Amino acid sequence: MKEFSLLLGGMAGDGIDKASLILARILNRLGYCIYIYREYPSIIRGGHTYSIIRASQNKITTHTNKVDCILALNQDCLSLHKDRLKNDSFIIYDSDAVKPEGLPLIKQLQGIPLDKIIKEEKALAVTRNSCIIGSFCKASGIKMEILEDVFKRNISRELDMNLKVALKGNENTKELFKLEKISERCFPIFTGNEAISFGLIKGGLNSYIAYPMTPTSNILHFLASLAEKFSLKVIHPENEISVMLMAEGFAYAGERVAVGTAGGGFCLMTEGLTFAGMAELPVVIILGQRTGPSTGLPTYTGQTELHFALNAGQGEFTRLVIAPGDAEEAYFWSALCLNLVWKYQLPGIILVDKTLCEGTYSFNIDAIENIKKCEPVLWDRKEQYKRYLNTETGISPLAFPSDKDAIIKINSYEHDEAGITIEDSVTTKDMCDKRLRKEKYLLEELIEYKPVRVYENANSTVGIICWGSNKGVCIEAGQNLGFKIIQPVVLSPFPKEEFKSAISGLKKIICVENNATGQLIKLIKYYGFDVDEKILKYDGRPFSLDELENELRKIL
Amino acid sequence: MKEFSLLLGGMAGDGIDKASLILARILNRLGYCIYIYREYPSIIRGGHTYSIIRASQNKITTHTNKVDCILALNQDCLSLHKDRLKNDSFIIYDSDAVKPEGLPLIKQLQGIPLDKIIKEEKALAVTRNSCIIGSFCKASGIKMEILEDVFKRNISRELDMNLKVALKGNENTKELFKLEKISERCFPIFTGNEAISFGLIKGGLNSYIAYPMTPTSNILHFLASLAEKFSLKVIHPENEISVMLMAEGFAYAGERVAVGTAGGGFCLMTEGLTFAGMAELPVVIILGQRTGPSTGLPTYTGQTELHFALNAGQGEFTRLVIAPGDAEEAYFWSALCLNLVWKYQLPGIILVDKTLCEGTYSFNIDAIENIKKCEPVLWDRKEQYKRYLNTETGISPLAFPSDKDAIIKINSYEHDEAGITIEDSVTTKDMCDKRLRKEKYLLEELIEYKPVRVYENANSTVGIICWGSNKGVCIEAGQNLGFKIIQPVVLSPFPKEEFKSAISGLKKIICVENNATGQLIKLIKYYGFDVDEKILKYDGRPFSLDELENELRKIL
Amino acid sequence: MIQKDLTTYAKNTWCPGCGNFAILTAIKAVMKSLIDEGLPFENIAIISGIGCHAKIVDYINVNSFYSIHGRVVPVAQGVKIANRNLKVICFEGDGDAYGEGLEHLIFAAKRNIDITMIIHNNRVYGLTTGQYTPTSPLGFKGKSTPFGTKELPINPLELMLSSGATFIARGYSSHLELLKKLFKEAIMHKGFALVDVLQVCVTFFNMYEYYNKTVYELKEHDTNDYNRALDKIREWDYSANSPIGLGIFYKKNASSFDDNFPKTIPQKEDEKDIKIKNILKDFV
Amino acid sequence: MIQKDLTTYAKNTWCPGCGNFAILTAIKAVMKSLIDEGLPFENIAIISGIGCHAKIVDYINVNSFYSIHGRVVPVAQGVKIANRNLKVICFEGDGDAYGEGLEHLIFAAKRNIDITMIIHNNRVYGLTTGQYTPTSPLGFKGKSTPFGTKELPINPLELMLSSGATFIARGYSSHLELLKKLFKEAIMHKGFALVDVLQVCVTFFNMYEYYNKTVYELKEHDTNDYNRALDKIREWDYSANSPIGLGIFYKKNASSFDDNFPKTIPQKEDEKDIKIKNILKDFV
Ligand SMILES: Cc1ncc(C[n+]2csc(CCOP(=O)(O)OP(=O)(O)O)c2C)c(N)n1
Ligand SMILES: Cc1ncc(C[n+]2csc(CCOP(=O)(O)OP(=O)(O)O)c2C)c(N)n1
Ligand code: SF4
Ligand code: SF4
Ligand SMILES: [Mg+2]
Ligand SMILES: [Mg+2]
Repeated sequence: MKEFSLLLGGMAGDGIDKASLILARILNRLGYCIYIYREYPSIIRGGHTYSIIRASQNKITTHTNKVDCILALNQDCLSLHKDRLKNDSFIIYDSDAVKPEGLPLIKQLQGIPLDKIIKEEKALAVTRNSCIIGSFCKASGIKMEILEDVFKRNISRELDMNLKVALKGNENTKELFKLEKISERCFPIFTGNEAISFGLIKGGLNSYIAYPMTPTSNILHFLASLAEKFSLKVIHPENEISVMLMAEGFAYAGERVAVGTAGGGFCLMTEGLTFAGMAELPVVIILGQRTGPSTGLPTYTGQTELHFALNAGQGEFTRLVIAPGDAEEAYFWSALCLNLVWKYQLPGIILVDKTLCEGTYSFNIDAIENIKKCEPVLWDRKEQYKRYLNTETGISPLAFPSDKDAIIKINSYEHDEAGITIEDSVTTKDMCDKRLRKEKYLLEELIEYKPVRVYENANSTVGIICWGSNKGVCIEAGQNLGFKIIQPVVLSPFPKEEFKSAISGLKKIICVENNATGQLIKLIKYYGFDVDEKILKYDGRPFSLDELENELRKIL
Repeated sequence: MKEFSLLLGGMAGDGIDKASLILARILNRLGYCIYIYREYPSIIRGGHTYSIIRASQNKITTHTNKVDCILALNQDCLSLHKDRLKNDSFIIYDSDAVKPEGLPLIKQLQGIPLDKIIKEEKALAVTRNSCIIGSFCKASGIKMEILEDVFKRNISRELDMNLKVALKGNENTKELFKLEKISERCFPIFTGNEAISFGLIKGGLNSYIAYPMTPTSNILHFLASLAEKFSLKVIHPENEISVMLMAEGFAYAGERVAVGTAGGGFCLMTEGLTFAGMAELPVVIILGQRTGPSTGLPTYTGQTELHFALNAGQGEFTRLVIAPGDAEEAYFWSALCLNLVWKYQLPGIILVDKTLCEGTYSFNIDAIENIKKCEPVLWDRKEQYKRYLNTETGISPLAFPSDKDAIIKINSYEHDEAGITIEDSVTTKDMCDKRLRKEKYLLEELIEYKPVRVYENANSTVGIICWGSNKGVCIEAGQNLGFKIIQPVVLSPFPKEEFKSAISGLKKIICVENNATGQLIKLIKYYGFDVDEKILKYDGRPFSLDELENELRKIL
Repeated sequence: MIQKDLTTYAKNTWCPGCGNFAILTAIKAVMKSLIDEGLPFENIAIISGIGCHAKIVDYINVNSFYSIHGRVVPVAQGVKIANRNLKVICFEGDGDAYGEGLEHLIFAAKRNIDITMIIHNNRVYGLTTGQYTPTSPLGFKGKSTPFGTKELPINPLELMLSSGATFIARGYSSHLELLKKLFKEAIMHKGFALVDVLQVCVTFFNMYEYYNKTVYELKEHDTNDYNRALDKIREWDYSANSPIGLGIFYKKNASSFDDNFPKTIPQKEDEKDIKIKNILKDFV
Repeated sequence: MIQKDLTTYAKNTWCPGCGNFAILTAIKAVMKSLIDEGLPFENIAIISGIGCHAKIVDYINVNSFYSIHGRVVPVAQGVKIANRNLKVICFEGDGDAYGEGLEHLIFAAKRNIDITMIIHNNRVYGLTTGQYTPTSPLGFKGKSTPFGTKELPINPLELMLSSGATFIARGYSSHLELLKKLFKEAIMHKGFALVDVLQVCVTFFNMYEYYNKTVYELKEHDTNDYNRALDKIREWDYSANSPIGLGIFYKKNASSFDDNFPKTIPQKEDEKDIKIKNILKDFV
């Protein structure tokens, strides 16, 4: 099979998350590439939650609405998702909890008495999902050795019990078909958050500071777990104001630092952000978008903070805003962003969303472009040190407290080259120019890294423009419908020329975004471009492949 | 004389501010219209500070670089401002503190020994400025009765001493010319901040909450002083986060409320702002711009928060952003803004700057257009109360805690009509549409109030577009050079059609702004317009009339 | 038209066994008794932050304000000052009240503003799935501190005492009757009242066994005596192993901030215009 | 290349007679003595907020960080954790430290992080021209409270004690020698140290006469005893008329938060790549 899609659903607290990762890794062993879409309410237990695990022979980074198989741990799972079934889909369900009623005509339906099995085996309730995984392996003809190996690597507590229960599930199921091994490749599988974390480490991270907030909390958790291994200082302070200002203290002292948050926390960081602009302190902010305004739907997705990221904070200064589209890009650009903010001494924002942060991807590190380590400009000790030396590029050489002979004065007021407060009109203008001048050089350097990406059918006259996590779904839809895809990855400084050449020759441009007002359209309009059509979705859910294809077909 | 301009300068702490207001009010008695420009450092005492008081037979809201007279209390005043002198200007200076050296050829130079006089009269040091005012009156032939009356109304402490000292100054000076009474009109004279305060009261303000921050602190001070008179609840809480959220508590309870701040404080309010968007709570924010980024030049001006105001906060919702251009507009639009946010239940921002807030204007209340009181839509008690009833206009009828039979549930999460948390995709989209739909109706209502203002030479083919405090200087320059002036007062929702017709027929459009990146240009580009030239100034100082005229001439 | 039943149609999504249920039960009982005693139903306003605890406002059918993380206190102050007829009852998590928004709490205590704070102190961030909070014990292994915290908790009651709070109490989610008593007294107290409830989070920090062994109810404690209150409050520092007192620690009469504002008087438009014009005369 | 003179070319713009001059004089003297005793000059970092007090960083020729209003404490923690060789000395106004950013102060005390806080407590917002602060006395008539405040001040020392601060002292801008002593001890103290300086603002709240009558220096006070410290701290509540003790109120040894972090080890690019690739194997 070229492609296979399965949905696992149950109650919050049923361990759906972990189980879907295990399922994905089992499919991975067959040589498939993986993408997992997770949907869960802002609830710890109870409430319906599910994952769609999609496996394909190609690299994919989106899910489909329709699935080949449903594994149902609760009744909601069948009632809510029955429209996703195709004619030849099959269902495995907990026959102790679920009644397979009101379903479309389904040939293959397999109940297993999970509660009963668990009671018999004296196992914990949460092993129900191991049991259904065992059952799925049988139904799809996957060898138990694979399951065993994946279980061993992924389950740390009560492994034997899980294996036993899985075996029971396996025994109680009949084989329906055979998912064969399609290749030898076997990539690591993890989330966008983990990719960002690795990218930051690659970029030389010394410290990560965050206050928990969906969808970026897991960066904090993951980096905290790696603190010893990579000599990281990971700190969770009292609130986001503290996060941002503490980070600026780190930057001043010469340590590479990143922070992570979502919209509400970012609001509280904006005063620190403009300070970083003024004081020329390098800090990377991971901003994970979710459905707003305000608390909104905290565990769902959205793309509504583009202009907030571009304009947050009083005053005008150069900032770097980057929106990667999948795990590999998240890794690459997070590393690069950390490098660049240190070279140019400014704040950088990695603008992501719940879809990317908590989506799970096959990750091929060898396919990632080389990241040149760009070193910051350091003080050469020749002249007396001036923190804000006004150079041609706007970049002042760096020194750090404890460096002999240097006196390093940071200032949030307008200041002279030495960092002493001034108020005269000439210095005010000069220093503003200095900070804005960096934009030009930064953009020149960014060009090397192709800040606007183009995919598929380069000769098509219809183009889709998109940003961030919509990359994957647009590429696949583009592939299927024969369109060109244009994805500006760098949003500030905006690579106008690259964007222009990317859209040149197009007769029709369609913009795809997860918001209600068309934020990317607004941005490109400022640079003199426009679109012909827009497809906007703002119900908290990302586009699925089939859904987007439908929308695109409607337009044409 | 049609016009007369004078500069009073000394050290911070010399009472320049108060003295210039008195001088202005004296000129006012002669029937002149007044504008005062103040420049002072972020310093309590010491440091040079000055005011330019301009008096004209026409309504003016800007100053000129060149002045007819300098009153110098310290040496800096002469050294820093000597280039402002014209051939027939005259100077009065403290001969005990100032040496009139290195000046251009000036015919009329009058020294008075202020220290000596003050010692003789056993007066306080701060009365030096009263003395020089007395001297000025003599030099310009203004009767002492006028001085006496203005002193009586404006000086509460040590009036007699001030009068005595002023008389001494008067006696020690010779008359140089005669400023005659040119009309009987005599408007009140006060700052933009005071105009905003009165406007809010006119709009029905019940409560004002703020944490002090230049340039809007004086709104807090002024309203606090009026609290008893207008039954206002004026509160200065622990920080700006508290300010904004406390205000939302007031709004929930049915009290009309406004808050005031500058960029740094606004950063801290953004989380509350998006909450107001989601929860549909009416709050007016007075946002006073100053030179950024970060602390910047806290007592100087700028226009750099337009896009921050338009985009602050996660998620998308309708907001009202208004930038009045002078004291009368500040009054009118502050009142209207409070009315409109209550009708449409959303946050409104009055975007001003140091120039407007702390500039001083002649204020003609009778010239102000009528403000229709638009009442909020109240619950009619017919159906069970639902706070977020989804109506055609998006406006849900209001009820307030303590209202019988209503249960009023406010929610920062996405919610159903009753205000209960939801996460389903249909309600999510519907509620987002509801909140955005209000924009259309709001804009329709705004059209009545001419959201884009046009001045001078309506038939000219050259147009200047400007916003906020640049209104006055652009109008005068336009008058002198024969241009049309276009001032969009409402910036969100943007009155696209009105703007279009305002610029139609123009051959050349010049944009004038106090920032480095052209923020208004960016905004109109999104709506498909563009400009031919721009004049940007970002050294913390506003344009003076002569300076702008020079810049305009360079372009043509 | 409005049922006196305090339940809404919202589905309760707390984990089975969560200590929040006890708080919900207790506060509804107290509200009912207040209503029976004559408090108009519509004069109750409840306010919550963001977190598991905060869902409580969805479950009680009275005026409510589901605010944002850490910001309950300023909202409550606004509501109370604007409408002094209201009984303003606040529900905040320990992350909310003692973390993100601690400053507001201290200032509200300082002002002795007449609101009631009920803190669902499960000593963990529940909704964001288990990080340490300002009251987690030293060495707590949460998701953000997998190797254990390196900082002592604060003692929120001690902080409240030194901030000027005039009613300070502690409850426990397994002592339902005491909770009802504390909530009622706190609401009736004129001034700033805080009840710190040891609310067990079964999923991320299950302390039932521990608390059941260590809690005791204060007996013969003089709630008017600052020093004794302090001693009792300092008996347990939220970290070390020591007896945990429940009940009212401190109580004091003092004037509240909200007593000091002019009443809003509706004003006719033309009267106001005249007033403004009169004041303008001072500016000539 | 660098002069050991601690003065910069910035023009001093404090009002004549301002208490800030004494703080500047005292801290420069202390810095000089520390440098003389062997502290490398470049290992000092000073941090300030925004306000009159904050200008001090412009006037001292050492590493400095002129931050934003109320946010000195998080910056200081970042600097200290990043580079433990530094002596991190912070200058904050009472508006800064006890108002806008009070929460940070409490958490830094809780963590007992090794920084020194010098609070220029003039009990007024100086730079914004005279509003009440959290330590202004009840009834204070400032620009935002023309009819007098209606709230009691906080006692910042009491709050610090209940937050876990391990060095708590009070100075007065007219007692220069004591200031020097307090600053030096605070800087040498390993852990969180706070010196509340009664710094007179001659322009907006001139308390010279009052303080001169009411202050006294603590004598034979046991700084290790929590209860005695508390008693002495509570002697004056920053509002009522009572004797005002100066000196060290409390001192304690305890481990600091900043001791707990891995040292940054520079890593070669290829070593890091290998390490990352190795970990990736766990994700299959
Ligand atoms: C500004 C901001 N930061 C972070 C969050 C994410 N967040 C939601 S709830 C929560 C913690 C809740 O902990 P607590 O207040 O103890 O409530 P509990 O869930 O334990 O009842 C956090 C950090 C947020 N909503 N807003
Ligand atoms: C977020 C923010 N709010 C308000 C201000 C305006 N502001 C500058 S200094 C200051 C108060 C200073 O008072 P304090 O800290 O006591 O210092 P002092 O001037 O008395 O030394 C304020 C409110 C600001 N800079 N930033
Ligand atoms: S996570 Fe904890 S606090 Fe939240 S509902 Fe579950 S048990 Fe209660
Ligand atoms: S205003 Fe007060 S604190 Fe500020 S410099 Fe003057 S005397 Fe000092
Ligand atoms: Mg909690
Ligand atoms: Mg102060």
